[in-house]
Amino acid sequence: MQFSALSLAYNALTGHRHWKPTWRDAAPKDAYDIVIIGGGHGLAASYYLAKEFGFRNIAVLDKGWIGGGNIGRNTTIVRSNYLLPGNIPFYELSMKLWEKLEDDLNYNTMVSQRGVLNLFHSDAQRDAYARRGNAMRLEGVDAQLLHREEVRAMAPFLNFDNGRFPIQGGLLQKRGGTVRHDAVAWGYARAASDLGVDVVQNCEVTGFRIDNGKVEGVETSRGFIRAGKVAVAVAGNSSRVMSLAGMRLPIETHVLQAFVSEGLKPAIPGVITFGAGHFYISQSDKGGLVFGGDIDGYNSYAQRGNLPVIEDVCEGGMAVMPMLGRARLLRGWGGLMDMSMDGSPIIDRTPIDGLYLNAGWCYGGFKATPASGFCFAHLLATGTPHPTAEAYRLDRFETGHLIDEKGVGAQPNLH
Amino acid sequence: MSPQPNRRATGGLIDRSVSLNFSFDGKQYGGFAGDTLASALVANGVTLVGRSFKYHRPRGFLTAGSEEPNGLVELRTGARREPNTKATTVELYNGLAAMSQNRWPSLAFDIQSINNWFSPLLGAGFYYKTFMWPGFLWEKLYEPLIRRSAGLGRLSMESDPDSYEKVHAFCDVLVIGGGAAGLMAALAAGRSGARVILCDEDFRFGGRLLSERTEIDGTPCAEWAANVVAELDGLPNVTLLPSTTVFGVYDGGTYGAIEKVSDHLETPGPGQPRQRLWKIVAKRSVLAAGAIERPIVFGGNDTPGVMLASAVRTYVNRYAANPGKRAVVFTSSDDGWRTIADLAAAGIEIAAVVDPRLQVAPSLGDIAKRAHAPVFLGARLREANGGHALASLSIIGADNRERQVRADLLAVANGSNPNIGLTNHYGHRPVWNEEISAFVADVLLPGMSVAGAAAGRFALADILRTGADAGAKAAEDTGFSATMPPVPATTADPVSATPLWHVDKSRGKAFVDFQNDVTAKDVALAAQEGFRAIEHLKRYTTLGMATDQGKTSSVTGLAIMAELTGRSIPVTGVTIARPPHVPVAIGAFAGIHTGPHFKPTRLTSGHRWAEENGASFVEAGQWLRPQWFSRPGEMDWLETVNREVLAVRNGVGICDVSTLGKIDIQGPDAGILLDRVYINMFSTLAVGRARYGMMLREDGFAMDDGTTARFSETRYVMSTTTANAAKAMSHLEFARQVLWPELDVQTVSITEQWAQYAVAGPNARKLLQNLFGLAIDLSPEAFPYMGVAEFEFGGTTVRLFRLSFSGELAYEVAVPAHYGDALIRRLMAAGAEFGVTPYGTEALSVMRIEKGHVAGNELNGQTTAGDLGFGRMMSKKKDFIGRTLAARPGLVDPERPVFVGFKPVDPSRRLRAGAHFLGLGKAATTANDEGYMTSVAYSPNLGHWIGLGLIKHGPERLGERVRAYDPIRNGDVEVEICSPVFVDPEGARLQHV
Amino acid sequence: MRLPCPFCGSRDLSEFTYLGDATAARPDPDAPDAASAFFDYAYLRDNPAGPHREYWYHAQGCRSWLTVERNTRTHEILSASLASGNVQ
Amino acid sequence: MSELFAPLPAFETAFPISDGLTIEERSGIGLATVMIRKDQSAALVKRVRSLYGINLPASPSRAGTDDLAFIGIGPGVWLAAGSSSSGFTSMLANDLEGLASVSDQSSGYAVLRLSGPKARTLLQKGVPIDLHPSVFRPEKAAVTVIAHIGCMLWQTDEGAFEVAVFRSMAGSFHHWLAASAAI
Ligand SMILES: Cc1cc2nc3c(=O)[nH]c(=O)nc-3n(C[C@H](O)[C@H](O)[C@H](O)COP(=O)(O)OP(=O)(O)OC[C@H]3O[C@@H](n4cnc5c(N)ncnc54)[C@H](O)[C@@H]3O)c2cc1C
Ligand SMILES: NC(=O)c1ccc[n+]([C@@H]2O[C@H](COP(=O)([O-])OP(=O)(O)OC[C@H]3O[C@@H](n4cnc5c(N)ncnc54)[C@H](O)[C@@H]3O)[C@@H](O)[C@H]2O)c1
Ligand SMILES: Cc1cc2nc3c(=O)[nH]c(=O)nc-3n(C[C@H](O)[C@H](O)[C@H](O)COP(=O)(O)O)c2cc1C
Ligand SMILES: [Zn+2]
Repeated sequence: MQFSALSLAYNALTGHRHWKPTWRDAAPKDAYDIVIIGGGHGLAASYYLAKEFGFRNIAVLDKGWIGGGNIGRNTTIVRSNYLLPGNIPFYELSMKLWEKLEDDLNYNTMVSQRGVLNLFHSDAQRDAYARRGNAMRLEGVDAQLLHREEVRAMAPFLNFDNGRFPIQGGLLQKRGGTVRHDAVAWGYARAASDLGVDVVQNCEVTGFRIDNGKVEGVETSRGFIRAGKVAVAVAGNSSRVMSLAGMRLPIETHVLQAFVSEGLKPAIPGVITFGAGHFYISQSDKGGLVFGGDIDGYNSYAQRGNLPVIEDVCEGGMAVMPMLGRARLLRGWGGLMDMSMDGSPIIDRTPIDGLYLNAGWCYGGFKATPASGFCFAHLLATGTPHPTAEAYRLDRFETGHLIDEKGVGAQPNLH
Repeated sequence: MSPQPNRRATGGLIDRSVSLNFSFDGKQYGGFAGDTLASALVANGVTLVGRSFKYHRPRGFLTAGSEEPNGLVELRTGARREPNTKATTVELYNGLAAMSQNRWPSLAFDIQSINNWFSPLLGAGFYYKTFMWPGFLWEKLYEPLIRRSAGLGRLSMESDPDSYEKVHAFCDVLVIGGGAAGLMAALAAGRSGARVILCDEDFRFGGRLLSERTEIDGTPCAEWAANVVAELDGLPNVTLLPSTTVFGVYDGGTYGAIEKVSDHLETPGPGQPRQRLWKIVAKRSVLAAGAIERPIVFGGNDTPGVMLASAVRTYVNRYAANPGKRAVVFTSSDDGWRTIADLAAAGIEIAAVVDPRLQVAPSLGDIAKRAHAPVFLGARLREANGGHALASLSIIGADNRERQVRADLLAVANGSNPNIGLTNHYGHRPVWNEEISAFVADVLLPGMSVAGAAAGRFALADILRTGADAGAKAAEDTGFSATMPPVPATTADPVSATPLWHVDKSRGKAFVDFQNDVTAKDVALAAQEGFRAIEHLKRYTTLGMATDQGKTSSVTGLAIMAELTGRSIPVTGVTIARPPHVPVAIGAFAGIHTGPHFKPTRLTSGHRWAEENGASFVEAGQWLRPQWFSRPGEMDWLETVNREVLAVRNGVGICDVSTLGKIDIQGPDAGILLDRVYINMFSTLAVGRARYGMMLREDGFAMDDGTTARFSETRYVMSTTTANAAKAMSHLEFARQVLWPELDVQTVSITEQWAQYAVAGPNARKLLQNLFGLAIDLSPEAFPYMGVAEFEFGGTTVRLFRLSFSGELAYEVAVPAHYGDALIRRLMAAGAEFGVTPYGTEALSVMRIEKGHVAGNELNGQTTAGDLGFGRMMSKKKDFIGRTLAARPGLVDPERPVFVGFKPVDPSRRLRAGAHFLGLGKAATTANDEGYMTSVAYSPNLGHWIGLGLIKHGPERLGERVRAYDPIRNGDVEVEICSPVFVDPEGARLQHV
Repeated sequence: MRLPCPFCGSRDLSEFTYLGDATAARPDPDAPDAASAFFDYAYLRDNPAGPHREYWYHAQGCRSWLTVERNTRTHEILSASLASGNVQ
Repeated sequence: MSELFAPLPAFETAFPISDGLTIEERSGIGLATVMIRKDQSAALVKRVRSLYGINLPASPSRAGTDDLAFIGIGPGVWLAAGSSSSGFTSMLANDLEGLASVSDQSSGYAVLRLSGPKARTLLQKGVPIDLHPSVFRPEKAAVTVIAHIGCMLWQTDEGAFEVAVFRSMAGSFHHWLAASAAI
């Protein structure tokens, strides 16, 4: 059923009897043209494969329930304020896809372009942001460098006068903002399912059948599934899943925590990041302050966080927003993230014929969901990388064509 | 002050001799010491206390504890306003001011309760289905509307005026919860001599014992509890922490707890924090956090006056506050029947006892008989009526007949959920226990045991015994010999329960999650739309996501989902509880690390002198460094900096460089270690000389640079950049301890030991000569460029380096930091005759840019030695960290931007770092991007701006013009590529005699 | 989390910094396959779900680099020793 | 000696005063890091014992007196502390020549002595290690962190603690002390 105010009203009047399951809870078939592992970016990829490239015989397998991975546990920030040429066009493609996603999916994913503001505190930081802002402009992306008083006008509650690292200004991307995380998963699942994609939950991939260097299908907790091509998009578990195919990846798995406060009346405009501490924040439509900081810093598959990072994040919060003191932290959680060795993702084929990889999203892959899905679909369908995702090669570590936005090198916990 | 109409004259654990005044929504009331805000409101007959999140329904208290979903207030005023505070957890104090929230214009008349009428439109997930058209209206109209009506209380938006403290504690046994089980556990462990910490979130220990009228060992249970607490208080090895909630279990037996230190005061006392965050490391813990009673879902079950039976008993027994005059008890558990006697004893009339079970223990029937309460077995409530206050209830009897009963209070009991959220904190989910129809902990966390109601034990004797057992066991596990305290005698009350989750013939809205307005219908809609996985149910309906985290709703919601989908409860599963167990103020997690104390501040020993001399300071990592020294009459910083630069170039200046990292490297293999961490050779460096070096990361990119001096065969002193001092230190330690442990070399940071000043300018030598006299020969022959020396002077050791960042004749003088202040004063005195000028980091930077030296802006982790012009410095004779990977094609690509200088074609134009380079006439696109400006400065020597930057084929393009593209500051400038050395390219000034 | 430093004893996580995989040794720079060996060493780290050998630095303590065996699923510490191999 | 150069104390502000707690700066003392040379462990232990009569501790603890003490701060690393900074490091360097590398740190740290019955309670608030008398006994030492400030601490005799923090952080450490001293 098409979603609209009208259909909502109609259903309200008819006791909501007519709503259908949002997506078919499919059981796996014996064989597919393409099997995608991972119900995050994988859902988006399946949707674009079906919609843009006409594939129908596709399945998305997830070991759990749809949206249980990082797509359903991130801090919902979308932006394309990147620095390096390998990244900007890709994230900008994603922004453009976000901007029309609701129409596209007929699902309100609450794309909210209320701005992303990165504060700076020193001349060197200002210049680094200028370098970034100019790089964005070169790519046609909106970017503004605000001075202190312009920042104050946007966010008068910031600690301008009594801080350890005084606020000098900020880099603003007005088109940045937030998107309702769960709705993205559900919206893609619904749209893909409507196009015939099998969305298979509770189906864990436990192995690959590889014959003569070519992938034949996947072993799963629900039996073997034959596949023409297998596409892996299992953030956080990439190393484990690819090790089933005998591959080692330039990736470590780390936990990133996020936090939400109790519901509050509107307090924070858009997204604000504190450049001299580890803190960023936005406010959800429901009123919760959604905030976070750095990753916990060591390899972990525990999907939960540790206390020092909570303290660190809250110290950062109080340093810039001292009015947060009496707001209460309601819940914290963690997600397993694929931290790659240069902080940038991988969308590429692998040395194994028919096996494709989408990984290494670090803490920034939610905003990439549409473009990642789109470019992955392009690669799967055409065999060639989409032009905006060309830099995301698996062999770049060996050749030295790194995309290291932060310049910290092969040290994943610092990206 | 009005009397407290619902307060009984006697009984309860309140102190009637201490009257307290408080206000709610501006109206004044009275209460007593020992009250909570909730109990005082109940005593004053206030039943309407809040509005729900979505439909703005009128709400009263459901509970008397931290699981409260309804009774949220904005506590205090002004900057101390604290939204969403559960009135049930606030210890009453004199002068307390609270306001209801999420309503407008008033609590009684709330315009947005109109949402209630639109509720068919506002069911679960409604927003996903609409507001999509037209697109632009989302940010402009729909979203702001949603945002404004969502949210609960308001932040003050002012800085929190109170302070918070963070402390550490260690113990053998941490007991979480001081009810019957926890007290026994603490007693057992405490008597054994183990170090015990007992926390309870209540300001009074005793748990349910404070709210029940049972006897233990022949004394009223509250008195028994007080006696135990008194004994514990007397044990030196036991620490009692009331008003302290354990909120999280972290790895390694670390527990987070939050203590309300002065929340019971109008404002904290002097020097007192508002709250204290405890980080407790415990070898063992006993979770004795009790159980939380469950509501029953039926029509209008959110009407003010509908309360959990245990909460009714708490108000009646503990606070002598009657929440109503005529009550109905709706219970599916034996425990609920206890309420009858308590109500009767408090003089509350009992209109009906409704139990869906067809049969109950005869002893329960006796209770009802004694209280003259009509009993309806096999019956249920279909609807509660009354709007702002409960007026009547309709009962469907076993005979299916519907009756109306008048009542202003409903006590609901539906069995209890063990309070085991903390056992989930490592990610384990609890398991369903059919016998008690509740989830209990499955996998226990390392070191943790569970006792009492938290362990699913609901009979008091079991609770006391499991508590004592757990305490004794914990003490034994930590090496103490414990004797179980005798388990005191109690009466055996029946404790069976057969939960009734949802009255299916309910009329009106039947709430599952009270705060988030999730109804039974929403659960059904979720099921219909495929959101059947328990985590989907939660996210689609927001069930369990409110400030109470589903403590009274999650299990009920999943039970309804189980019914709807024909699955069992264990198959349906349960959502996971995550820390914090109760919401914790963000300020408490930050402690003292706020405002200027966010991070420690490092000050050099010359800081005071710099302050006295008008320095403006700038952050350099954690350090504060003088940025410049303004003089009266100077218009702006540029004028000041120009003066400082010219003073150095024409005379002599002094700059504090103490913050640069200094590492003492000693041992026979010191030179070998340096050879392996630097790209160039150091083992061949002569004693008494220094050399510039660059280090790479193992991935081949540049990491840090600096000069390293050799003081003896076995001693080098390395200097690093201020920013990378710690990184370089751990890098060296890694090289020494992990890569090459066979080397005989020792390293230690001596950054703090030495105060160091750069003395630069044509008069530098004269100045130093003035100061040191005969202590050292500074003639160019005896002390050439890159010479170093250590000598005794004025009672201390002085280190002297002839280094130059500015390109002038320059030295760095170091003395132990105790003497730093004296040194700068002496240097200034010695230079007075030359007009010596102190200069800051800004002038330092101008001069290094004039000389084309790289610094942090160039060493940004993305550049190689080759990019920065040090390609040829990379030794081919030896291995060093980063050598192999620096040879990768991507790192030696001739298309990589390379380091050069830039000057504006029109000398009046300003340059800015961060501009990108584009070929003249080329379109502004990424494809045409050739590099970027890394550093700029106004050169007072040249009279125009100069810049350093990275551009493709830079050194081959000297003289070519390009565009420095800076749209973000409207600063496009045409620039000429030039040598990065702007001043004195021959280096003659260095050798000034 | 608390790590048992062989020198200092049980210490809070906040005193340490992390480097990661401790299974690979720095390759021989003169070997013919040095380029690919170094690529492996620097980029292809072990990332198991379960016991993991890793380097930690006791930065706010005794400044020792430690080799720690830790379960990445449970965060349980299985062993810790000085990376230098020194036994005090 | 110091007619040219006058040393300054690290702390510029008075210490919080409360009953049961005395805080004072130990200024003018000598401090040095002593790091063992490769394979010289036994020889160093012997030399220190024969020259100073001190058993070099192999664990985080302090051996010696206020006049001269060795505090174990790492594997094969000690902080030597003496009553006067004058000539302190060079004496050690000469005495231990060939057996240890010695670096002067007399100015590198600000050292406080906290005594009185509340000293332990105050410090326990800040340190993430167990200071209970049964665990942190007299002469125990530790390198740890208080309020993000690295520190070394040791107990001299029952109840008195000495804490060394980087000199540059004395002001920030003082802020923690003042905020925490209300016990
Ligand atoms: C706390 C937090 C905050 C974040 N904040 C932001 C943010 O603000 N902005 C932003 O852009 N990014 C953010 N991110 C990052 C972002 O969420 C991720 O990068 C992104 O969602 C990754 O997408 P994915 O599809 O690759 O992974 P996921 O959404 O995790 O999908 C992978 C799926 O693979 C499944 N899977 C794994 N193994 C198997 C198997 N063997 N068989 C079958 N299925 C399997 C998993 O169950 C999972 O559902 C954040 C992440 C976290 C944890
Ligand atoms: N018969 C029944 O069905 C039934 C059911 C539940 C409870 N009870 C009665 O309840 C009592 C149970 O005893 P108990 O000791 O197990 O529980 P309790 O409820 O008496 O005590 C638990 C205590 O833990 C505290 N607490 C909870 N979470 C905490 C946390 N995270 N940090 C700090 N403190 C926390 C609470 O404030 C409370 O004081 C008995 O008196 C029993 O008769 C009976
Ligand atoms: C943007 C965002 C907002 C959230 N808001 C809430 C909230 O208001 N209340 C709540 O209980 N949890 C909230 N959560 C957290 C979820 O309950 C949950 O913890 C998170 O999605 C991770 O799942 P898990 O805890 O089940 O592992 C939010 C999560 C996200 C990503
Ligand atoms: Zn250590």
